[in-house]
Amino acid sequence: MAELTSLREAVAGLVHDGDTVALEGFTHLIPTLAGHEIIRQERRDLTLVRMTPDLVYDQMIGMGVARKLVFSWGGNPGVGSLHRFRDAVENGWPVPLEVDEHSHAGMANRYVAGASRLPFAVLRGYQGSSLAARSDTIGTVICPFTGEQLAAVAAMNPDVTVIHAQRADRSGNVQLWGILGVQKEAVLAAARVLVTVEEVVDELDPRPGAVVLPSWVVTAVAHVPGGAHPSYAAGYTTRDNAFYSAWDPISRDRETFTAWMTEHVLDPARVS
Amino acid sequence: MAELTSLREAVAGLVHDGDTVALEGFTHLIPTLAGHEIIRQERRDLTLVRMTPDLVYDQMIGMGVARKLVFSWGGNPGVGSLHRFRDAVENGWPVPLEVDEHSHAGMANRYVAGASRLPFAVLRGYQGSSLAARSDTIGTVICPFTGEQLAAVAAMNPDVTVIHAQRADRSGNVQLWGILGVQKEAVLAAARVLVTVEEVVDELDPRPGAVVLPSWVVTAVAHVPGGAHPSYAAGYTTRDNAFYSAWDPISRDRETFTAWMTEHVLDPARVS
Amino acid sequence: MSAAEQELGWSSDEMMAVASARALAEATTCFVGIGLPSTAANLARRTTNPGLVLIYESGTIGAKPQVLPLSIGDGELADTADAVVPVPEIFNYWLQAGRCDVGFLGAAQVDRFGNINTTLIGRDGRPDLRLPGAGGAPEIAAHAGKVLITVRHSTRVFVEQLGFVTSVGFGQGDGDRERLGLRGAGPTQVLTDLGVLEPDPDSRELTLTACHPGVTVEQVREATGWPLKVADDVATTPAPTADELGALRELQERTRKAHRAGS
Amino acid sequence: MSAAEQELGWSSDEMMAVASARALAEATTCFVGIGLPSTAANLARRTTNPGLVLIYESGTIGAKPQVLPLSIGDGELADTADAVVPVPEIFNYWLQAGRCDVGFLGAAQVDRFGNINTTLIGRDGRPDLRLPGAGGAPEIAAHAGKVLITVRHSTRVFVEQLGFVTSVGFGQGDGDRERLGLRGAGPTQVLTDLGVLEPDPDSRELTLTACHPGVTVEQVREATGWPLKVADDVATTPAPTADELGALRELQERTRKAHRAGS
Repeated sequence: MAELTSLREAVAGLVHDGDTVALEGFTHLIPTLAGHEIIRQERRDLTLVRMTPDLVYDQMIGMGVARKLVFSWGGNPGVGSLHRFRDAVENGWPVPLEVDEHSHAGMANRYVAGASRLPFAVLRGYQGSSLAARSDTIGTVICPFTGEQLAAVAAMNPDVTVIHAQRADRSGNVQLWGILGVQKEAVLAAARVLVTVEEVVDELDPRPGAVVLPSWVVTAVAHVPGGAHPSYAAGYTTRDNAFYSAWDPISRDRETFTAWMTEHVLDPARVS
Repeated sequence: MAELTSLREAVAGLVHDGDTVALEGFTHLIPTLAGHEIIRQERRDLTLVRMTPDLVYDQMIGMGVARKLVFSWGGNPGVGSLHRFRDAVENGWPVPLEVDEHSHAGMANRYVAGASRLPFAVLRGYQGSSLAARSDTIGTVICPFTGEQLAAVAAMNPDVTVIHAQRADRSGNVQLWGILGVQKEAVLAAARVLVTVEEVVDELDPRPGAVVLPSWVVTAVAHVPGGAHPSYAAGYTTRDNAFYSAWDPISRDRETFTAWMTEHVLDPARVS
Repeated sequence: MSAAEQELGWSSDEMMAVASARALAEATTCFVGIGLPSTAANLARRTTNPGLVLIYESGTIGAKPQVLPLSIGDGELADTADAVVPVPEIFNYWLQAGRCDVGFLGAAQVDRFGNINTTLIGRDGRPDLRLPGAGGAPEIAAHAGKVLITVRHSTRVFVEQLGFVTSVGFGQGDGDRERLGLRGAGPTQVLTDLGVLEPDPDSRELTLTACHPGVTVEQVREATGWPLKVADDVATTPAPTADELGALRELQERTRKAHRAGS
Repeated sequence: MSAAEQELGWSSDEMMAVASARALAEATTCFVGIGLPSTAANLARRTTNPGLVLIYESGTIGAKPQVLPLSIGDGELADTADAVVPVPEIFNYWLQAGRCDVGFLGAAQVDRFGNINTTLIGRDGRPDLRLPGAGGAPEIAAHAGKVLITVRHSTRVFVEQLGFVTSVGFGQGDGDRERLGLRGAGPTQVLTDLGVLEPDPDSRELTLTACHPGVTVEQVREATGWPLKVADDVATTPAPTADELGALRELQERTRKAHRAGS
C-alpha cells in the first residue's frame, strides 16, 4: 500500500545513485517538482528514461544527475532545442551523456512489455531507419505462424517511475485523467513508484476519462500542488506556454542556466 | 463512417456464409439479438469466435449456423454446461463443430495482435497445458534479447465483429461503459463491424469508464433496445439471471430446444 | 443437512468455505474464479481479511460485492471496483505481471500433483465429455503467487490420471514448474469438503494434512482416486466459529434474495 | 513580408500552408505532427475538409482545436477529441493498424527520395549537431496511407546525402518500401514555401511538379542541394483565395491571442 509522505522523504527513500528512473508525462502531467527534488538531493549517474524529455530533463541533465538518457523525442515543444541536453551530448558538459534512442512506438512498446513482465515487445517499426543499428535494445523476431520478420524492442523496467497525477485518496489510490500518455505502463513496469498529486481527497469520485492506480501498485504519494509546472494538470492548472519560451534563452548559456537553477531550484527556501 | 440501419439490413449486408464472425461481450453487453438475426437469416458454415461463448452461441450452434468455434470458455455462467455446444461437439448435432480452444489470456492477446495488425502476440502462457498441442494457432517464440522461450498466439482478425453498446450518436460514434471485455480489440481487429445499441442520442456526453469508438471504425449501427438480453447493458438493463437458469432445461433436449427457438426466435412476428 | 451435519450445526460445504476463507488471511490480492472460490474470497473479506483485494477476470480490480456474483461479469463487480480495465490488460498487466498473490481455482478433475482438467473427460465407448474449458485458469495457475484449489472431494474429481491437463500444478513432480518456467509457487493447498491436501515439500505430491471435524482419514482415502499420501500427524481443522458461519449464511441469504429480485 | 509578398498580398509561408491544406482535401484521417503540419491540418478543417479527423500522437482522436496547439499534448486537444487513448494504443491500434490515411510530417533534412533526418547532422571538425530525434515519425512514415511533408525550401534542408535516416521515404528508390515491408505509399508530396515536389512514378526520385506563383524553377533548383529533377510541364500553384487566407490569418491570430492569455 502506498505511503503518503513528503516529496523530500519520498525521493530520499526511493531514488538512489545509479538508478534507472523514469519521470513520465506526455506534455501533460510532467512531474517537474519531483525532478527538482532529485536535483536538490544531488543524485548522480542516473539513467533517465522518458519518451519526451523536455524542460525538467534539460534541467536534470544540466545539473549533472544523469549519465544516460533513454528517449524518443528530446526537444522544447513548440520552441526548439533542449540546450542543456545538446551541450551534454555534443560537448559532455557537465558530464558526458550516453543515449539510447528510439521512436515513440518503440518506447511505448518497451513500457508495455515492462508492465506485462515480458522480456520484449513486437511491433512494425524501424524498418530502414538508422535508429535500429545504434541501439542494442532494438532487434528483430520472426512470426512463428507467417515467417514474417518484425521489430522487437527490449522491455523497459525502471527501478523507479515518477508521475504527477490530479488526485489521490488517503489510502494512496491515485486518479489521473486527460492525456494519459504512457504513465500507467511506466508505473506498472517499475520496481518502485512515486506519485505527486495536486490534491489529496477523501473519496475519488468517478471522472470521465480517468484511470485509477490502486494504492497497492504505488510505493509513495506526495502532495505537491503545481508539481507539473510549466506543464499542467487538467482541471487544476494550465500550461505555462510563456515559460517554455523563456526557457530557451535561460538554457542556452551555461552560466545563465546555473544561476537560474541556483536561484529557483537549489535555493533552500524553495525546498519542499 | 458508420451507417445507421436496421438489424436485418445490417446482418444481410455484413454477415455472409462461411465468414469468421465474432459476437463479443464478456458477460456484459452480449449482442444476443444480433445472433438471433443471424439465425433467422440462416447463415451457414460460420466460424464463430468468442472468449466466452454462452447462451447466444449455444443457440446459434444448435440452429446449425456454425462449423467451427474459436473460444476459451464455453459454459452457462453460474449454471453449468452449454448443452447444444456439447451435443454438437460430442455427437455432431445438428452439424459437426470443430473447435480451436485457447485460454482467456491467449484469446485476448489474439485480438490484441489483430487490432494492432500484427501477425502474432507474445505471452507467458500454455506452459505444460495440453491446449498447446491441440491448436495450430499456439506456438512459441524466442526473445531476441534474453533467449527466453515464450508462447506465441496467431492474430485473430474476424471478417465481422458484432458488439452491443449502450449508445451511439447520429453520426454513428459508439459509446460503451462498465465491463468492457475485449470489445475494442475485437472491433479494431475486424474487417467489418456491426454495433447494436440501446439508444441513439444527439450527443455522447462523457461518462466515467466509457470508451468511444469513432464512427469511421464502425460499418453499421442498429438501434436494438434490450439487444443483450439475458445479458445486460449497464445503465439500461439488468442481467436476467432467471433466464440463464431456465435455459438449462430448455437446451438439454433437442426437441425442446428447437420448439423454443421456433417460437421465440424464428417467429416472424419477432423479426426486427 | 446430514445427521452428522445437524449434530455439528454446520454443513461440510460451509466447513469448506470457511477453511478456504481462512487460507486467504495473509493475502493482499486474490484473482478469483467464479463459484466456490468466489464464495471463499468474499467470505474472507467479511472474516479473516477485510482488506483483501478481489480481482475478477472481467477486469474488475478491488471489487466489493455485497452479494455473491453469479458471473464474473455481474454489474455489481464493476460498480464496486476500484478500477475496471479491459480484459487484455487484466491478463497482461496484472495477472501475468505477478500482481496477484493468490489465484483461487475450482476444478472438474485434480491429479496427485495438483494439475487440473476443466476441458474434457474421456469415456469408454462414448465421445469425450465436453467441459467448459480453460478460461483464465492456465495463466492463473502459472502466474499467481500461489494457487488455492477448492472442490468437493470425490473419486470422480481426484483421479489417478488426467486425460487432459488444462492447468498445471506441479506437473509430474518436483522441479517441473521451474522447468516449465512457471513463476508462481503453484497449488499450496487444496481445500475440500473433507479436509486439506498440501504438496509434499520434496515430491510435491498432494498429501492429506488436515481433516475437517468428524471426518476420518479413511473417508478421505476412499474419496480419492489414487492411494492418498497422508501426513504423519494429520491435524483437525478448527470448526467454523459462530462469526464465520453467521457471515457465510448472511452472505448466501443476501445473495439468494438479490438474485431472485434481479430476475 | 518581402516586396514580392507585399505585391502578391500573401507570404510564401501562407502559400505553403494553403497548398498543404488543399493536399488534405480527400483524407478521412490525418496523423498530425506539431508545427507546420498542424497548421495545415487545422486549416484544412476550416477550408478544404471540414470533416477531417485529426489524430495527434498524444492519443487524441478527432481533436477539434479552436487554436493551434503549441504541443501535441495541449489540453484543448483532449477537451475537443472524440476519444483520448493511451500512447501505446495510438501507435499500436491506430497508426500501426493502418487507420491513418495521411501522415503529415515536418523535417530537418530531406533527401531526393523523401527520406527524413530529424536526429543528428554531422559537422566538419565539430561534434554532430544534435536534433530532437524521431518521435512518432518513423512509424508515421511507415504506416500512414500516404505521407505529406511540409518544410521551408533551402539547401540546408534538401540535401544530397543524409548522414542519418530517421524516417524512410523511398529508401534508395523504387521497390525499397516493398523490400522493407513498409505498408503505406510513402511521401506522395513535399509541400514547401516555393513549390511542390512529387516522386517520379518510376524512379521515386522527388521531382518538381509545381511552383508557387512568382517562383521560378531556377529559384527552386538553387534552394535544393542536389540537381533537382523537373517535370516536363511544371504547374503553377493556384494562389491562395481570399477565403483560404482569411481562414489562415484568423486561425493564427486567435492562436496568438489564446497563447498570450494562456501564459
